[in-house]
Formats: sequence, structure tokens, C-alpha cells
Amino acid sequence: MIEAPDLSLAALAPLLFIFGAACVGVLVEAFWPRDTRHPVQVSVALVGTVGALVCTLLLAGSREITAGGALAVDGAGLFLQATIAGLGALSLLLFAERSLDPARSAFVTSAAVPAGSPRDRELLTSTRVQTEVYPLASFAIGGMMLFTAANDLLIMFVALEVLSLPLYLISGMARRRRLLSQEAAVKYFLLGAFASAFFLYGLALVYGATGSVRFSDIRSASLADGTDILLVLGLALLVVGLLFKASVAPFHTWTPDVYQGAPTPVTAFMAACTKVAAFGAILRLLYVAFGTAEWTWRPLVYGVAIVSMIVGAVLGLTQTDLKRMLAYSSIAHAGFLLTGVIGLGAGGEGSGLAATMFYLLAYGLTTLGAFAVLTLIRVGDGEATHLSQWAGLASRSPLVAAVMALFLLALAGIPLTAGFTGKFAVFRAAIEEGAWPLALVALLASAVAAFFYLRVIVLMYFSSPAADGPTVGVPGLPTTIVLAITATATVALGIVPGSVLDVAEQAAIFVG
Amino acid sequence: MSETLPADGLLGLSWLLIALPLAGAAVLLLGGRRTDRWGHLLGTATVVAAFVLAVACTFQLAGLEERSAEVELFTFISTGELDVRAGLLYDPLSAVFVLLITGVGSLIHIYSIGYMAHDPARRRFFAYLNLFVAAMLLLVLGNSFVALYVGWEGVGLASYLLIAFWYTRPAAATAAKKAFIMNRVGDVGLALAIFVMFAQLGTTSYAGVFGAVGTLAGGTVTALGLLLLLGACGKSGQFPLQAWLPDAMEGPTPVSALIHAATMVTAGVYLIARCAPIYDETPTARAAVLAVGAVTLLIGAIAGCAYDDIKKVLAYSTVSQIGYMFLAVGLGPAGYVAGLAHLLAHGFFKAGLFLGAGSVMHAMNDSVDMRRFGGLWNKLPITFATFGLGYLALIGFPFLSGYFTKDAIIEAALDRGDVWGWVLGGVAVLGAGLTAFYMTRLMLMTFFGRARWEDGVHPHEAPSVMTAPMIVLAVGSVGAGFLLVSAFPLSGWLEPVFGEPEEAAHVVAPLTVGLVVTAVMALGVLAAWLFVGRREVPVTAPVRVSPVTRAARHALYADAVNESLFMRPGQWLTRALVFVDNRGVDGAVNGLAATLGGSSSRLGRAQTGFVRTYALGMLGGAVLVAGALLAVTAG
Amino acid sequence: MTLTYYLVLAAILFTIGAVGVLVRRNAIVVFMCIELMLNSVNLTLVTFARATGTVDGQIMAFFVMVVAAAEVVVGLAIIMSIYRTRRSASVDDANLLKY
Amino acid sequence: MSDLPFLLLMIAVPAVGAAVVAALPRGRDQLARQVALGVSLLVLVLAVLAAVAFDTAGERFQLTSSWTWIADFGVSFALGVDGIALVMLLLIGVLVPVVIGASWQDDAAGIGDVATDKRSMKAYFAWLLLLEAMMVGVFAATDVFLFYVFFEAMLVPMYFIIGSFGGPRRQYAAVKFFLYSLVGGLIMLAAVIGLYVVSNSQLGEGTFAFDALRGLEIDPGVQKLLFLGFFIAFAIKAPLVPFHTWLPDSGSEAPIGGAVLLVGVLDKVGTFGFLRYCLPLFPDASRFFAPYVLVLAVAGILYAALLAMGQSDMKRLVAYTSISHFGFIALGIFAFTTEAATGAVLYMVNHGIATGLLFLVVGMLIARGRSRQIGDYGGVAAKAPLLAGVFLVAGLASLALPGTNSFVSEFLVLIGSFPTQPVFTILATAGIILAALYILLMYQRTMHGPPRGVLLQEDPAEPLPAGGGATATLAAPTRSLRVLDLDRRELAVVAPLVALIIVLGVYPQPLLGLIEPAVSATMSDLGGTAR
Repeated sequence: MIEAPDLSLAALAPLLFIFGAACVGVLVEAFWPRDTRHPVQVSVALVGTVGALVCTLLLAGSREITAGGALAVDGAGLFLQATIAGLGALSLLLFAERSLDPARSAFVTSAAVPAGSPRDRELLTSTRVQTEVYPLASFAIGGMMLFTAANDLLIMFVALEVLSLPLYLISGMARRRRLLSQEAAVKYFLLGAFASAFFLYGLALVYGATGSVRFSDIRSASLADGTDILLVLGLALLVVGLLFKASVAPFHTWTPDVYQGAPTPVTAFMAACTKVAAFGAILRLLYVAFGTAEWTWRPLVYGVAIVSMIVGAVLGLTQTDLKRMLAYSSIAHAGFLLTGVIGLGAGGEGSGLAATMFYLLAYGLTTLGAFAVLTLIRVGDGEATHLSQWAGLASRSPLVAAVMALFLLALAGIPLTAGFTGKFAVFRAAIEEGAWPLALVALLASAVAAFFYLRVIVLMYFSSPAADGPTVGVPGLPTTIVLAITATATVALGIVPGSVLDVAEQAAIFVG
Repeated sequence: MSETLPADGLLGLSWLLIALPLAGAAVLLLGGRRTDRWGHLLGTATVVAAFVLAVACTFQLAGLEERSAEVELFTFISTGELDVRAGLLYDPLSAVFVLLITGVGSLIHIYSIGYMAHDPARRRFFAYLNLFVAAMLLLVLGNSFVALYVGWEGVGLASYLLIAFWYTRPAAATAAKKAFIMNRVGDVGLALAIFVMFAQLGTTSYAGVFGAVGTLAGGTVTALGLLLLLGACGKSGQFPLQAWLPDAMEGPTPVSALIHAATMVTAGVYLIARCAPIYDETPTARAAVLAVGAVTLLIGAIAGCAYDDIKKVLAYSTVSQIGYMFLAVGLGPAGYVAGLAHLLAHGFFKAGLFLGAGSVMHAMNDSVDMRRFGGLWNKLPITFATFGLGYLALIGFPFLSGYFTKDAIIEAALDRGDVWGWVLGGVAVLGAGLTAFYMTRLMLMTFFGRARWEDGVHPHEAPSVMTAPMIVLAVGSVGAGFLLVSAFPLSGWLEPVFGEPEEAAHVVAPLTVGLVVTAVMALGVLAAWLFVGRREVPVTAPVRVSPVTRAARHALYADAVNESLFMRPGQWLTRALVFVDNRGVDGAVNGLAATLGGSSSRLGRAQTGFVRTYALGMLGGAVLVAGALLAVTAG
Repeated sequence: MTLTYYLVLAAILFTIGAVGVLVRRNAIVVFMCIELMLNSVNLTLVTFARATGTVDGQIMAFFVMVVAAAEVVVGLAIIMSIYRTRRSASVDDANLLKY
Repeated sequence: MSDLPFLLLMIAVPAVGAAVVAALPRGRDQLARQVALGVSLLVLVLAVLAAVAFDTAGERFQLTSSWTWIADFGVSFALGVDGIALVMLLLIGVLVPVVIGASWQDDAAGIGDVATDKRSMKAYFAWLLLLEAMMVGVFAATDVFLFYVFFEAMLVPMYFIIGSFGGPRRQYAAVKFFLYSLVGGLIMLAAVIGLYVVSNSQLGEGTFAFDALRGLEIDPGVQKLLFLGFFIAFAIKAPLVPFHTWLPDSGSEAPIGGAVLLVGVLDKVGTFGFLRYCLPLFPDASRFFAPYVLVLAVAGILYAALLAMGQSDMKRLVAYTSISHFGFIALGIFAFTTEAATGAVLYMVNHGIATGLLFLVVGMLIARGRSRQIGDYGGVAAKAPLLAGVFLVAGLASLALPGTNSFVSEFLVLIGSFPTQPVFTILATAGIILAALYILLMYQRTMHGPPRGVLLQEDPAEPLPAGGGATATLAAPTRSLRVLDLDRRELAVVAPLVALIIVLGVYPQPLLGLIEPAVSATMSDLGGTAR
């Protein structure tokens, strides 16, 4: 008699909601008439994400391990799931924006049509919209949420694939500059699959070393025999796979290319949500499964954090494309986040977990907002992402420039913005654990990084506008909502972060 | 030091002495053009009023048993252990100076009414003069070194403003700046002396410092004495800071008379005399004062022999005469009174000489070149007469003031009784001869001989508003010496300050000294007549002259030394530092930025865009990660 | 015959796959190399399952296969779309995004 | 009356004022000016009332108020002033209205020396008011975290003021300013966190409250690190040599109003920080590092003074003089005597007034001549005697002539430092000669001599005879060149500062009375004076 695994449906509600919405989306795609499909898809996806968000909020405080030990429902997981769901919903709103592009969507009408072909040119001006992206994105969001809740390596791997595969696809679906977009998709796919292979091999080695892929089993095994070479190698490969997703140097190389090539709403989605999911998985893996072997990986995380911060900050200096610049910024921020991971302390009692979670939320909101502003500035049919095109924006459109400046200052970590609170939290955690040299490097790196954020402000405010400068699109309702929420949150998390910090503090618990 | 009491009566109002001219300056400066019409009268009135008050105060002081009074005004700076009160000390020494300043000051203010009558900026001139009088009075009346310092720099400012009065002339502007800077060098000495006092004694008031100076270690007192001497040298144009004083003649002539002859430049003498209790404790510093005095005396006299500019000759004469005063006060108790007597007498005759020179310039279209003067004695009779009396007084013609006061100094020097006494006495006598030479040369070139005037010059006597002060000063020049040395001995008046004058055992009988000095003076006059008076004076200075003359013309190369030792290296240093700062310090920062940018582009090259390269990077990273983890585990 | 040989074989296969990713240009071949890596993992999993005497590893191998299949679908779609545009499946040709 | 939350109001009023000014419709520049001036005057009134309410014999920190801000970090929004902070608030209160008055003119010359055609004046005033709020916050914060927040946030308005309204190289200057300060600030952030961690381990609960942190017993090794973290930030801000090279660029490129507030108030945060944070919190480390700091201070005095002499650009020159003066302030602080430290605080105020005035008159001169090069001027005194007079007063105050306010402070610094640090003091005293040199050289070159240079040019369109390259982008003046001397508005702007220079030069005791108790408390935190 095979015992049915215990399934706490309530605890799984967020996942069920989003995956259900994704499945409904597939059905809608198949059966709903094309001309009214778009609003329906948007609604379904939003219902899924918002519903998932509400579910996680309702679940707040619960701690259990369910689904036969495969899933953990705990404070940290729920906080991150909520973050992903919320940021995902905002990203979906960006997907749904229809008033900026003259062709009423940022996505290609038919991805199968070769770029540049007569049919493609014909479709370019049609107002037919692509609606497959919504279920795809919903699946990705679901995968991400699963990723942070996975309590065994296999589920983690499956979640990794569930979140990655749709992303590969939708990064190739840009309406404009399709060649770049397709190239991004190919690169992302090949490298992503390559990284998955590493993760998987790590999984296999850990399985071999411990006889299980369950985190709790790994934990007890590593406690008993922390120096097992197989186990250590497995850990190394697992970490490689996760660092890739989190775009931590030296596994960051795909990030600039993909961020630049992908449609901007997708880039925003990846920058905000993937980062959260990847770090959720890293935190869980390192602290739940390998928490007792902390001393083995601490130097490693220490090292990659430094490399990532330096690579991100230094390489960002000479970028001329805003999306690419924000990609390097994301690499640097991955490094800052890792200082928070260091700050977890032995066994995770430190304030690092709460700090990292807060940082993820703050960074996600800010970067999402920055990319949202990017979609507004257009030249010809596409977005004006080259820096020089932003010269003198402030005199053309003070409000947009001010909002962008706010996001940039937040990314630079200037006080009274969310970025500062987040940085303060993670650096505090790191210093509390005695990692002040790391914090010092991080601070210097953020000073270097500040230069390229400032450069954009200099261009927007202190340069005279170019004669044939870009136009500033009037955002439709979805983008307006996104900008309003992200900007407000960026300021609010900077000035009155108390309640959110409290929530993060209370939620900073892993089960397992 | 005698006891001092809180002042009452008129002495309690002695702050008005400072306030009156200060108010005058304020009204004139802030009032603007509205005060143009009567500004000069107000300016003169305040100083005359101060003089009247000073006379009254002095009479009251004479009636006091202690002959000393302090006026506490307000707390200036009080923090921690430092407590500086703004207060005045009216004692015989300051009274002497107050009378000199306000007295000669009044005369020169009156003179200036005429002298500056046609200058559009006359109001400003009087404002600055008033400012000077106020600062100078603060200098001599202050009851602490801080108050002295405030006045000290205040007169420096007034001097700066007045030298640069005709600021559109670059030479005047440069001279003013030079004066201020060299004074500042001296001020540093004074400031450091004050710091030492505070550090060692915890106070800066005269009473506190002089009362406790005996408790200090010898080295500290010597340091104090030397620092104060540095300050005194700066203000009084003494070696090695003498070079600014002749240049200061770029200012209007009344300024030269008041500030750069009669009063401000004697502040150094005042300082050393005031600090007698300090110098009493330190023979070393006192010897330094002597040395400075002797050296300066000769430098000034030698340079005075060679210049053709009437004001510069007088300026070097001032340098030289102040050298006498330093020499005197450096002699210690024996010389204080002699030095101060000479100071007062000098105040009269040198002010008179300058006013006379001003009158000559006034007559000669502001020319100062003596080679273009000559034969003026009958064109400017009053000027000639007053100038002549001043001249006689200066060279020490028997029974005029210089005779009494200079002889007293020489006697005091000889009275030391040692070798140095003879050396110093000899120097002083030699200086007297040189003085006679250059002043006679000046007289001859200016008033006698053939008229060598430039075209269009029509000499005429000055108006009476100018001549009247000259006459008063001439009278003073004649009588001051006798009055101060014999009739109303200064030594008695100053007794509360310097103590009972001791009757020195004379090494050489005073009569002998008088005869020798007179003889040397006569030699000087004779030499001048032989070299200058007998022959025709060329209108351009001869070029081929002996090295001695050339050196004298360059004031013994003081400017050249300053230039090559300080100015040039300073300029090079500045230029070098600007380079270092731009290229070195800032360059390092910019270089760091450039390095970051450069490494950014170089690292960016690694981002080739090829999937294979990226995969290689990831693989390499994975190997590193695995290696690192294994290393940590193994280690 | 010890299980170590299987593990070594799997490791060699994994390495061959990884090296293939680095040296091959055709996107399809690169992708196949990745598949090779995944399958070497399957071998490892099965070997370990044998070693520990459980079936977990074998079940996981099935999971991997399913996931790999999904990956093929997505991957080939992407590669096809770029091939149709560029008429080339060389990964080196897709080189617009760099630095 | 004394129950009013003065400090909160002093932050809130200008902040709200900034929002109001920013929200005014475009083109209402006149209204923006009036509102800004009104708001800044209100702040001045508040500052004066606060000073009146302050009891010098009372607690060290007064007018305190505290609200929990971020409980998780142990952060409070805690305000309070001691005498040191209070005098700085008074300085802010005085300088901001003056600066607004100086920027009153419609034309570009009123703000700076660069064309501001595209820039709206109201933004300038809004930034100024926001800056004022931040500056008040920095000095009034009694919570280290709050201090840090204001310390960094203050950069933003100044960054925009320099970058938007500055001279030809304003972009470079603005970024340089921001990055220098940011680097320092971030290093300080590490130290701030370190301090928190120490407090967490010693008090059982992390806190940023200054009074609590003062009681910590920090291990000497840790103290040194934390001291350095704070010190570097403040040394960049102050700035001490060799962290100074941003100031000449920022000072010369900033619009005059910005420059006045930059060197007058903003940079004082550095020296204020030495005194408020470095000394009391890390007494052992302060003692350990004092000799090194003194070397920097004295080297700065002499080095910057020499550099000032070598400048041909007036604004750069004034910036270098400020660096030299900051050396004096640092000397006074690290001499560890009450007299010297009191003098240093007074110096902070006096320097703000004196150098502020100097910047203002230099700006007025530049507004007339459209050139910052000394070589383009000459004989201005003959054409504009009032301007020259004010210039002279400012210059004399800058070289610390007795009778001006700066004398008192410089004298106090030196006389107070001498007992503990004679060698450094002697070297520093030599600096007063150099001060006379650089001021008088500039004065002579611009004001004395025969009139020449740009002021004689009748046609503004004509190219300038010298320094044309650097001045090519300067705006054409709208006023007639014939009207050279100061007008009524300009006189009204400079008059308060001139008056303060004289009054504080003669009777500084009220300020000293405010300052001394706080300084004594600092010295006792340090473990008594080192004498």
C-alpha cells in the first residue's frame, strides 16, 4: 500500500493559484477569440499573481513542511513568494502596456515569422497582439515561487526549469530589434541549459554523498561528514547553477546581453523577479541544507561577492546603453545581496536573512521602476536606450526625469530611498558577523557604481537636449500604475521602512 | 611695576581717546559722499579733541599718587583658562605716547587739510588717518598684550590703507602690500610671544605677565624677548625687516610724517620699553636688541647718504634714528629714558622735516628728486626756516633737541663700561657723523645751490594751514630735548614705570662726549659741503660710482636679498605646488578614475558576445568554485 | 566491477559535453552536448541509486528526462526562429550583443 | 514659547517651502524668490528664538525631541542642539537669506556666472531651501544614523545646484563633488554600522543615540578603525589635504550662492563631525591619531595658502583659502584644549561669514566683468569704491585682522593649541603671513592699479582681452556696464555680513558663552584636556 503524501492544500494555495492561472491562460490561448483575448489573458494572469500574493499574505505566520517533505512553507519563503508575486504582477502590467508602442505592444506578433521577412514587415504595423506571453510569464512566476519554497533538490531543479523555460522564450519576443532579441534568447537558453546541467550534476553528487536530496537529510549528513569530497563538489556545482540565475560574477556573462536584447518589460521582470527567486533558493540551500557546513562555503560566497561587486561596478562605468548599464548594476547588486547572505551568521540567527529579503524587495521595486521609465523614452519606433539620447531629458519632461533620478539615486543607495535602507540592512548584517572588510569593499564598489548612475542624472539634468532627441511617451494606465507604485515604494521604504522591516524580521525563519 | 588702581574721573573716560577718532573714521567711511564737504574738519576735530582729553588725563594722572590707572571695559575673550579683558592702562609711559600721538597727530591733521585740499578723496584720507590714530592709541593704551596686538595690526592696516592711498599707482599698491606683509612677519613674532605667555603664565595682561615673569625659566624668557624683538623689528623697520619703510614713502607725505616717522614706527621702541620687566630677565635678548639697533643705525645712515629722493633719505634717516632708540632701550634701565626722550624729540623734528619735505614737494609739483631742486631757500622761506631747525635738531647741533637726546644715548652706551660699550658708542658716534653728512647733503641739494628745476615749476610757499603746524613742530624740535632732559626730566615722570634712575658712574665725562659728538657732526657737515655743496649737482645721478655708493643706493641690497631668498623661491614653490596639486594630488584621483574607466573597457573586452566564451567563463568559474570549496574543506 | 567506473564514465561524458559546448559552433550541436551532460547526470543518478539501494535516483532520472524533453522543445523553437531569420545556426554569428 | 519644537520646525519649514516653491507654476520667478526669502527669514527667526531659549548653564543638549523612526535598526528621529550645533544653526539662518538675496537678480549674473537660460530660477530656490533643511538636520541630529542620513542626503541638493546652475565645467565639478563626498560617506557608513554593532554587544540593544554611544567602552583597536571611518568622511568633507582637490573645482564652478553655502556651512559638517563624533566617541583613537591629523592640518594650512597664491581664478583662490582655514580649524580641534576647540568652533562660524562675504563680492565682481580670471581685472577700486571696500573688509576678515571676527577665532585656535602642540602651532602661525599674501595679492591685482581689463570694455559682445577661452560661455550681463558699483540690493545683501564681521570681532563673548560648555563637555569626554 503506497501512502499518499500529505498535501496541505492551504499551504500550497499561492502556488496553486498562479499555476492554475497559467493553465487557464493556456486554455484561453487555445479557445478564446483572438480579438478579445488580450484583456482576458491580462486579467487571468493578474488574477493569478494577485491571488497568489493575497494567499501568501493570508498564510503569513504559518510554518510547515508539506507535499511529502518536498515543499517548505515558512516565513522567509512566504515573504519571498509574496515579493515575487507582487513584482510579477507589476511586470505583467508592463507587459500589458498598449499605448506606448505605435503597434500597441512590446511583443512580436508572431515569433515564428523570420525577422525582416515581408510577412514580418507586414505584421510590424499590425495591431494584432501577442498574448502567449501572459501564460508563459505566469508559469515563470509560478516556477520562481516554487523555487523559493523547494525543500528538496529535485523540486528545486524542476522549479528552476519551470521558471527558466518560459523566460527563454519570452526574451526572444521583442517586437523591435528582433535580431537582438532572438540572439538574447539563444544565448540565454544555451547558457541557462548549460548552468542547469551543472546544477543537476551537483544534485546527483549530493544524492550520491548523502543518499537523499531532501534538505533535512543533507543537513544531517553534512553535519556528520562535512568534509566528504563528493558532498563538497556537489555543493559547488549546485551553487554554480544558482549563482548563474542570480547573475553573480563570474557567472554573470549572459546578463548584459540578455538584459539588453530582451523586450524591456521582460528585462524588468527578470531583473526584479528572477533575482528574488534565485536568492531565495540560494538562501534556502545554503542555510537549510548546508547550514551546518557553513564554514565551507562562507569564504566562497565572500569571494564571489567581492568579484561580483567589482565586476558590476567597474564594467558598468563605460556602458553607453542604459539597459546594459542596468544589467551591470544588477550584477553589482547581486554582490551586495551576497553580503547579506554572509550576514546570516552561523545557523541563520543573524539579521542577514531579514536584511537580504528587504533588500530584494527594495531592489526589485526600484529596478522595475527604472526599466518602466525606460519604456517611456522612445525614438522612432523603438526605445531610446542609448545614453546620449537622454541628454537634457529634464527640460523636456521634468516629471519623468525626476522619477528616473529617484530610481537612480535609490540604486546608488542614497539615504531616504529604499536602496539605502536595504544597503544599510545588509551591510549591518555583514558587519555584525565580523565581515567588515567585505562591507568596506561593498561600500567602495557602490561609490564606483554611483558614478554611472550619476552620469545619467548629469545627462538628464545638466546637459542641453539634443536637437533630434527622443520623445517621451505618455504612459497608459498599466505603466502609470507601475511607476506610481514603484516610485512611492522607493520613497516610502527609504523614509518609513519600519513596518516592512518588521515584517521581514518576523518572517526571517526557515523551516527544515 | 607700581600698583594700579581702577580709574575714575577723566581717566575713566580715557576710552574716549580711542573712541573719538574711531567714530570719526566710521562716520567718514560710512557717510559716503555726504560728508565730503566737512569730513576733513570732523576728522581733525576728533583728534584735536582727543589731544585735549589726553592733556587733561595726563594732568589727572600726574596728580595721582601711583601715577597709573586701569580702565576695565568689557570681557573680550573668555573661554577655558584664557580670559582676555578689554582694558586700558594709563600710566606715564602710555601718557607720553598718547600725547605724542594726539599732539603730532593733530598738527598733521591740520596740515593735511591744506596738503590734501585738492585731492578728490580727501574724506577717505581723513577717515584712514582717524583710523590710524585710534589704532595707535589702542596700541599704547591697551592693558594687555592682546589689546596691544589688536592695535598693532590695526596700525598696520591703517598704514596699508594710507600707503596705498593713491592706489592707481602700482608702486603705491605694491609698497603698501610689502609693508603689510613684512609687518605681518613681525606680527608672527609678537603673536608667538603672546602664545608663550599664555602657555607659561596663563595670562596675557601686562600686570599678570610682568608680575610673574621672574618665575619663568631663563630660556623661555629669552625666547619671549627675541619674539617680541621680532615683532618690534617688523613694526619699526629694523634690520632685517627694514626694507618696507622706505617704500612706504609712496604714501602721501603727511602719512609719512605721522605714521612712518613720528608714531607708528616707534611702536617697536614702545614695545621693548613696555616689556622692560621681561628684558630685565634676559641679557641675551637685550643684547639682540642692541645688535639690531646698532646694525640698523648704520644701514639706515649709509643708505641715507646715497638716495636722491628726498623722502627716501628722510625714511632711511628714520630707520637709522629708530636704530638709535633700539640701541638705547637695549641698554636696559640706563637707556630707556634716553631712548624715549630721543623718540619724542625725533617725533617732533622728523615730523617737521617730513612736513617740510611735503611743502617742498607741494611747491615742486610733487617731485621728490633732489637733483631737480636747489636754491629754494628764498622761494620757500618758512619751509626753509622750519626745515632748517629740524635739520639742526636731527644732526645734533648743540643745544637743540637731538643734541641732548642723542648724546644721552651715546653716554649710556659708553657707560656700560665694557668693550661692547665702546663698540656701541663708537657706532653711535659714527652714525651721528653719517647723519650729519646725509642731512647736510639733503639741505644743500634742496635749498642751496643753483636752481635745477624742471620746466614749468614755480615754487611758492604753502598756505598757512600747512605752515602753522610746521612752525609748531620746529619749535618743538628746538626745545624738546632741553625740556625732556633738563627742564622737566622724563626720567622722573617715567619713574613709576622704569624705577628710580640710577646715577651711573660715567666712563667718559658727558662734556667730553658732547664735544666729540659735535666734532664728528661737524666733520660730517664739512664732508657734505666738500662732496656736494662745493660742486655743481648733476641733474641725473652719475652712473659710474664706487661699489660702496652703489651698495648704498640699493640700501645695501636688502631688497635683492629678500627677493632672492624669499620672493623668487616662494614663487617657484607656489608654481611647483600648483603643478603638484593639479597633476599630483588631483591627478592621482583623476588617474584612479581613468584607471577604473580603462579597466572597465579592458574587462569589457572579455564580454565578447560569443556564447562559447561565456560558457568557458562559466566553466572556469565552476572549476574555481569547486577548487575553492575543496581547498577550504581540505585545509 | 565497482560502481566507481560508472561514475567515472559519467564524469567523462559530462566533461565531453561541457567541452563540446565550448568548441562547437552549431547551436544544435551545442544543445546536443548539453543533452549529453544531462544524460551523464542520469547515469550518475542511476549509479548512485544502485549504490544506495533505493529507487530515488532512478525516479529522478525520469524527471530529468522529462525536463530535458521540455528543454528540447523550447530550445529547438528558439534555435529555429533564429535560423529562419539568419539562415545560419552558428552560435558565433549571433554576436550583436557584446561588451 | 520655548516649548515649540524649534528644530523640527527649522527642518520642516524650509522643506515645505522647497516643495511650495517647486510647485509654483513656471514663470513665477518673482513669487518664487519672495517665498524663498520669506521662508529663509522665518528660519532665521526660529534660529534666533532657539538661541534665546537655549540656556547656557543647562543641559548639554537642549530643545531635544525624539521619535522612534526605524525600530528595527534602533534609529530615532532625535533632534537636539548643544552650543556648537546652535551656533551653526544661527550661521545657516543668516547665510541662507543672504544667499537668496544675492541670487535675486533675474539675469544669469544674479546666480552665478553662467548662462541659465534653460534653467528655471524657481528650481534653484527650491534646491536652496531643501539644502537648508538638510543642513539644519545634520547639525541638529543627535542620532548618528539620522546624522548620516542628512549627511548624505545633503549632497543631492548641492549636486543639483552645482550641476544645473554652475560654471562651464559644472558637470565635472558636480560629479566630483558628489563622488568624493559619497566615498567618504560610505566609509563612514561602515563605521556607523560598526558603532551600532559595538553598542549592540555592550548595551544588549543596538542604538544610534549619541548620548548612549558616548558611554561605550570601545576596544582600542576597534576604536582606531571606527575613528578612521568617521575621520576620512569628515576629512573629505572639511576638506583636509590631501582630500581637498574637489573643493577648488566645486567652489569655482558652483553658482555663488551655492559656493557660499558649500564652504560656509556644508564643509563645516566635516569639522563639526570631528568635534561631535570623532573625539567623544573614540577618545583613545583620537589621541593616537592626533599627531597625524595635525600634520595634515598644518600641511594644509601652508600648502593651500601657497596654492591660493598660485591661482589665477578668483573663485578657485577663495576655495584654496578655505582649505587653508580648515587646517586651522582642524588644528584647533585636535590640539585637545578647551580654548583651541572653542576657537575652532567660533572659526567655523566666522569663516562662514567671512568667506561667505568674500565669495559674494567675488561673485558680484564676476557678474560685472564676466570673468573669473584675476588677470582680467585691475583698478576696480577707482570705478567701484563700495565694491572694493566690501572686498577689502572680506579680505581682511579672511586674513584674520584684529577687529574682524576671524581674528578672535584664529587667535583662540593658535593660543589654545600652543600649550599642547607648540611646534605645529608655530608652523601654523607662519600661515598668517601667507594669508596676508594671498589676500593682498588678489586685492592689489583686481582693485588697485590703473583701471584696465574687462571693466573698461564698453561693448559686452566684444571678445575679452584675456582668459577668453575659459570665459567664452559666460553670460552677457544685462545691466549696463556703466553701473559698476554695488546697488542697493547688493548693499543690503552684504551689509549684514559686514556688520557681523565687525560686531563679532569686537564682542565675540556671547557666542563663546554658547560654545564653551559644549566644548568643555567634549573635552571631558576625551578624558580631560591633555595639558
